[in-house]
Amino acid sequence: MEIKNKKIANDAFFAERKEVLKQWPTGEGVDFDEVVNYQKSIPDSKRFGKKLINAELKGETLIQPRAGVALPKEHIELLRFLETEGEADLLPTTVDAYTRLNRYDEAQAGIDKSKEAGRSMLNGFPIVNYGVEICRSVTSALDNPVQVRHGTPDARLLTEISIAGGFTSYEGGGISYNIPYSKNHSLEKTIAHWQYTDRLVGLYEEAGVSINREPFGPLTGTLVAPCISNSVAVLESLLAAEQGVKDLTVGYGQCGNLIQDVAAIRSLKLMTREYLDKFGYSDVKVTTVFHQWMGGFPQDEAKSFGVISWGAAAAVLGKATKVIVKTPHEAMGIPTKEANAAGLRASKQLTSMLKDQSFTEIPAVILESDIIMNEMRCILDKVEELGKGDFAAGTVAAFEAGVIDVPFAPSRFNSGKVMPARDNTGAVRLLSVGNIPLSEDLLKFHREKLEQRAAFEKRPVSFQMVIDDVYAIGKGFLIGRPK
Amino acid sequence: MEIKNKKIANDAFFAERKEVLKQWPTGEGVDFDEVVNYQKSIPDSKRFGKKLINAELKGETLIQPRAGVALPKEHIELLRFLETEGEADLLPTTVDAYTRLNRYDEAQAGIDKSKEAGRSMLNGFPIVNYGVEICRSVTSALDNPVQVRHGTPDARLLTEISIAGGFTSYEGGGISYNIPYSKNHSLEKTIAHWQYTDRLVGLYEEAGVSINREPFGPLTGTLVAPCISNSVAVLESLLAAEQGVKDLTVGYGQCGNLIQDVAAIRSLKLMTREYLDKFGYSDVKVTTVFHQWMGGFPQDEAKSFGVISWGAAAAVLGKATKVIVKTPHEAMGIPTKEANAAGLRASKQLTSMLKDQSFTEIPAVILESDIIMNEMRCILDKVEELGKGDFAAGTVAAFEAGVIDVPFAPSRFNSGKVMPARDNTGAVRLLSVGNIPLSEDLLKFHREKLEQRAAFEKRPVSFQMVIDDVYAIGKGFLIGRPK
Amino acid sequence: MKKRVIVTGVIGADVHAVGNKILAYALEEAGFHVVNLGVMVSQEEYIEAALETNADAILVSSLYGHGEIDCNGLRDKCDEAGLKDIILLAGGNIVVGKQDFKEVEKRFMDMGFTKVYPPGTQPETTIEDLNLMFAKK
Amino acid sequence: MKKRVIVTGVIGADVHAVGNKILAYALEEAGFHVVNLGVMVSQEEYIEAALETNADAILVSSLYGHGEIDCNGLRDKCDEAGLKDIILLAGGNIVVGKQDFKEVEKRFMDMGFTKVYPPGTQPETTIEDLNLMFAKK
Ligand code: B12
Ligand code: B12
Repeated sequence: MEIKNKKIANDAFFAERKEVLKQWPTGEGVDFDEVVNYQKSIPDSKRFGKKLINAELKGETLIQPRAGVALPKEHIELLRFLETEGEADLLPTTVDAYTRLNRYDEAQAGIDKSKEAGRSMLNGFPIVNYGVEICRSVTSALDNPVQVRHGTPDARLLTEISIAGGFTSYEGGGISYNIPYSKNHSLEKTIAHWQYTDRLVGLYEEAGVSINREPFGPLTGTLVAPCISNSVAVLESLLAAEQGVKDLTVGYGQCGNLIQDVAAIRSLKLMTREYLDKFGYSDVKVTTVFHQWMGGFPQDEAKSFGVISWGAAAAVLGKATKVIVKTPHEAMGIPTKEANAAGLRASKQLTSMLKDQSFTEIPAVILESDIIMNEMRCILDKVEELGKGDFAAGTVAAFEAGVIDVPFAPSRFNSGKVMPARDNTGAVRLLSVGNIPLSEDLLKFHREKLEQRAAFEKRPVSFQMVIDDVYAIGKGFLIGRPK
Repeated sequence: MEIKNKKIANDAFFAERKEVLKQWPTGEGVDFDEVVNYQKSIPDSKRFGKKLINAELKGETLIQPRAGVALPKEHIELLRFLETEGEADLLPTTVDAYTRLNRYDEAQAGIDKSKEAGRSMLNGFPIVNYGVEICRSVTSALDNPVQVRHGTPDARLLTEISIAGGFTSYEGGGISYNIPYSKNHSLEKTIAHWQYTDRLVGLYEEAGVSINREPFGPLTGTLVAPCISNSVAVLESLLAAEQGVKDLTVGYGQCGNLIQDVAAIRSLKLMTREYLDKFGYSDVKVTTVFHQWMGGFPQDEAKSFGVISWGAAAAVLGKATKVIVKTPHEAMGIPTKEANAAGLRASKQLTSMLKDQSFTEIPAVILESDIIMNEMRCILDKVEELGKGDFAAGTVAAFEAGVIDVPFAPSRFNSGKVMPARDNTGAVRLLSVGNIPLSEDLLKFHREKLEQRAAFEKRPVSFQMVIDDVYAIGKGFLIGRPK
Repeated sequence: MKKRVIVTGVIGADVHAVGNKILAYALEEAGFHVVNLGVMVSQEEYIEAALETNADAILVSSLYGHGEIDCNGLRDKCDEAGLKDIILLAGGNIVVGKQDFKEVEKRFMDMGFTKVYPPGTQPETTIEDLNLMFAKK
Repeated sequence: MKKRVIVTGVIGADVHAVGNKILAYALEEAGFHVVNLGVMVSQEEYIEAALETNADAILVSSLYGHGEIDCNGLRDKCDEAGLKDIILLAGGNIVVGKQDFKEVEKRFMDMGFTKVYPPGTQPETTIEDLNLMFAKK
């Protein structure tokens, strides 16, 4: 299959759509024109994109949890709890792992077992199995906008039912919901699937209904250097924009060094804007999302509050439009609603307390952000070159060549040569660059930064640093120093 | 009484000492030479000053709680819990409110009632009533250095028994334990009392036993502009150094704007060093303490974790030598040991996670710190002038004239004309300067900063801002914006 | 209409001055005549001030944890002094530690307080309640 | 001495790859021969690999919460395949949510696992335990 970054033609799209809607009986419940009317009836206060853009204009940072359980009543209760007791500004509906893999039969079994047991036996809300009406009963029961969050390589039917079900924002992308979430899906396939999702959003956009789209920024969540995840975000933005998406939220997962984190959000925003403008998508709105630390958490709840709070602080100081909030149960398992609300309230305290402070224009941040932008240009130029000007073909080729390479990713289409490690201030640098085409200057920069740490720690730069860094936050540190 | 910043002569000191040790029967238990031997037997690992200086050299920030209950056994258990479960680096012994007012009879009644009830009926540990041996049983039962924390205007006997009891650090000062803690004590009196404390520490120092001394930085803990509390810290340092104190930890209570907070610690350290050197005390060691937000806390525990974590973060980024930790019960009442340990662990996560990041030399911090130092010079020059070169007499005159004026202080010797309010980034500025002798430039700076906020909030600069700011953190904000 | 007179202060050996100052200011703004005794106020001082100014209410603050001891007997002393039905309110952090407020309330009501307020009570609440109480009188 | 052979992998539809990679590396460093199947491993794949490599132990990771469902029956399949007494360990976040580990342990021991590990288990613990188990054999 030859993938191209070209808007899907209507004929092809509607032919595919017919098949997609047949994948599970609930697909029948989707009627485009009816959905347009329904979506238009949703008040602005409950539209994701509207709330984001308002926050962006006011320089505020909104908070959003992750949450999803098997049964609609419990799911509504959970989300109500998070907006009342957790003071969440934006709501999620996290989808279960079976739905993510299109195993709707197993999801059905999970629903049935959950009904029997009277409690959730799934790790999320199975949107496809429930279909349009039940989703609408969820989205309409809440005061705040609701987004679908998942991790689904082939999310076409899920997108159809989600938008029809009254969700006004949708997470994911052909790269970001493949490489960290899958072992065997080829990138050609998942990019094509997500072109479908984006085209569908584009069609709604053309019909006057704007759905917010969010590429998944953190990827594997573990020591992903900003240039890697930011490059993926720009690529997914270009792919989405080509299909007609007009409202994008690009994301980044906290690394822990404040200067680098603020610089990452700053460069992410600037570069996404720049590339969208350069390739003719200047009417696309761009907002940002900052994910609180996505790697291994401390076991202890009080320590987790420390990590959560620091994430909220970095998000605000970096002027992210929203922050995705972790919970004090993170290291243990899916949180109770109380733990979830507690993480939210700790975060809310900081997003409101610090909203009038900004670190985006301090010299150290500008310097770091220039470095990230240079790195991104090295990568994105190469992607463009490999794709002969086409960013979809370029992406596939880039992963094949290791030009883009996500640390710790499970996908066999990821080259896996890159090894990140923290420098002496905790910023994430590249210990092995693999085939990421950084300039000589940048390579030297990374090497020097790691040598500084090695000198301080009196040990050579080595893979042991990577190991130590993976454990560090869980053990209470940022940098994994030798004992 | 004419107070002078002159080392107390031995004759006068020992005559006074005789009286002091008679104030309560336990005073008899203090034998200077025996104490010197006892203190010398305390290993370095349990000496407060040693641990501080090591941390300072390594650029690390230590954590310390507040804690004290009525009965020795419970008190030891509490402190053991805080060092094991709370991972405290430094320990406190907070003294009860009766002892602070030298009401030893009432403290005794409190001890008796507590024994009966089997739980603490006092809000601290009554050191004087217990005397030397029981104190030693406390300090020797712990792995970490222990400090006495109180708020006692006349702490002479308390100091005697504390040092004899094996404590290696002692908080307070003639200004900082008067103005925020008392209504009717004159400054002449309390400065004289604290000259006694400092002279005693000086005598131990001369005998080869170094006791760490810590002026109480935060004063009323509520919107105290850095120039005010920093000036008091420098004055108390000069007074202490003159009496022979050689190990000082100067403090500051978090205001909430990161740039200002880091600048406050930076300028506090630089100016204390500068003044000590200038007046001939260059052999005095200086370390710093940062107090997590000392004003009204949110009722909610999760939100309190947010405030606590932000305080820990600011302390580390400002490279304070230690941070005094609040608890998630702060707004409710004296914390359980579990809540206390939780506040410590959240703080520990951040003091260790962020220890390799520093904000002390970023341009915005240097700028703000230069402003604070200029303000301090205006105040300290005037104090010197009023005292005709004597900083003790100058201090008394300065408070009388309102040259030093602590917002919200209960003392009738405080002029109470100064009104602080936050600017548009949350930094604490002066809305009414009262008689604080700031230069024209600085006055203009404060005015402009507040006008910026007024313009943003579309309301005039007014006392309502002060009120709104006092409530703000409790309500989840830093700046008290109009609804 | 004559302004209602309110005596305020922080009882016992308690020096927490911030809430006292803010509360007094808010009450003034709300149209009351406030006689603020500041911090470290004894039971006798409240009563003297209330008698002198013919006060309509006494607002006792206690923050530092010894409130229960400090407030004990105040109603009796008021009665003895002839301040028969004077409105007597307590607020702040009136007990040691985090306790169930229902029980705390009961103990203070038993001591003769008209109404008792939990930590974090906003001036608006206090003002509203006072206006209601005065309306009833 | 011949290196002990250990099969590792993340079971079911679980894609959490980080711990798997790190654990495999640590076991190699500790002197074991590691056959790492990566993520999304089926029960059959573990058994095949163990048979092929004549393995001494199978280390099953599960992070995403469905571990209990995914692990059920593995011991029986091992038995059927002739891996009679093979050491079978489970670790990660093997159940949904924060649960009492004692009970979780019991459920997994009942399923036939040799030993079960709570969240946050360090490689050192795993390595120590494996050495002990091998010493006993
Ligand atoms: C990073 C991460 C992700 C990344 C994973 C990227 C990748 N492909 O690897 C992303 C973001 C993609 C992700 C996705 C999901 N995640 Co996730 N994730 C985490 C997180 C934060 C860290 C995991 C990690 O890397 N830890 C570091 C490594 C070194 O430790 P480890 O994996 O625990 O392994 C060590 C030990 O446990 C032990 N060990 C492991 N296995 C074994 C086996 C044996 C026999 C022994 C002895 C020891 C042992 O040794 C290892 C090395 O030291 C955890 C929470 C946490 N722990 O803080 C959640 C967590 C595991 N994820 C969770 C969930 C629910 C999901 C999702 C289903 C939903 C979602 N949130 O989107 C999807 C899963 C999709 C799928 N099909 O699997 C839950 C699981 C809930 C539960 N069990 O109750 C957790 C606990 C978070 C939470 N509290 O909700 N996740
Ligand atoms: C600032 C502060 C201090 C400052 C006070 C400076 C000063 N002179 O004012 C300093 C640092 C000096 C200090 C000292 C001490 N403090 Co202090 N302090 C606080 C803190 C953080 C904020 C208090 C405050 O200003 N709040 C803001 C104002 C606006 O609110 P407020 O005072 O609560 O008052 C409002 C309402 O409560 C209400 N209200 C008040 N009174 C009344 C009365 C009525 C009738 C009504 C209707 C309403 C009402 O209206 C007010 C205005 O809105 C509180 C904890 C907290 N709340 O977060 C602890 C706290 C009050 N302190 C405490 C303690 C123990 C002490 C010390 C004994 C020991 C110590 N930690 O050093 C000493 C006390 C010495 C003494 N003799 O009094 C404890 C009390 C414990 C308890 N009750 O169980 C607290 C709760 C902290 C804690 N959790 O341990 N403290």
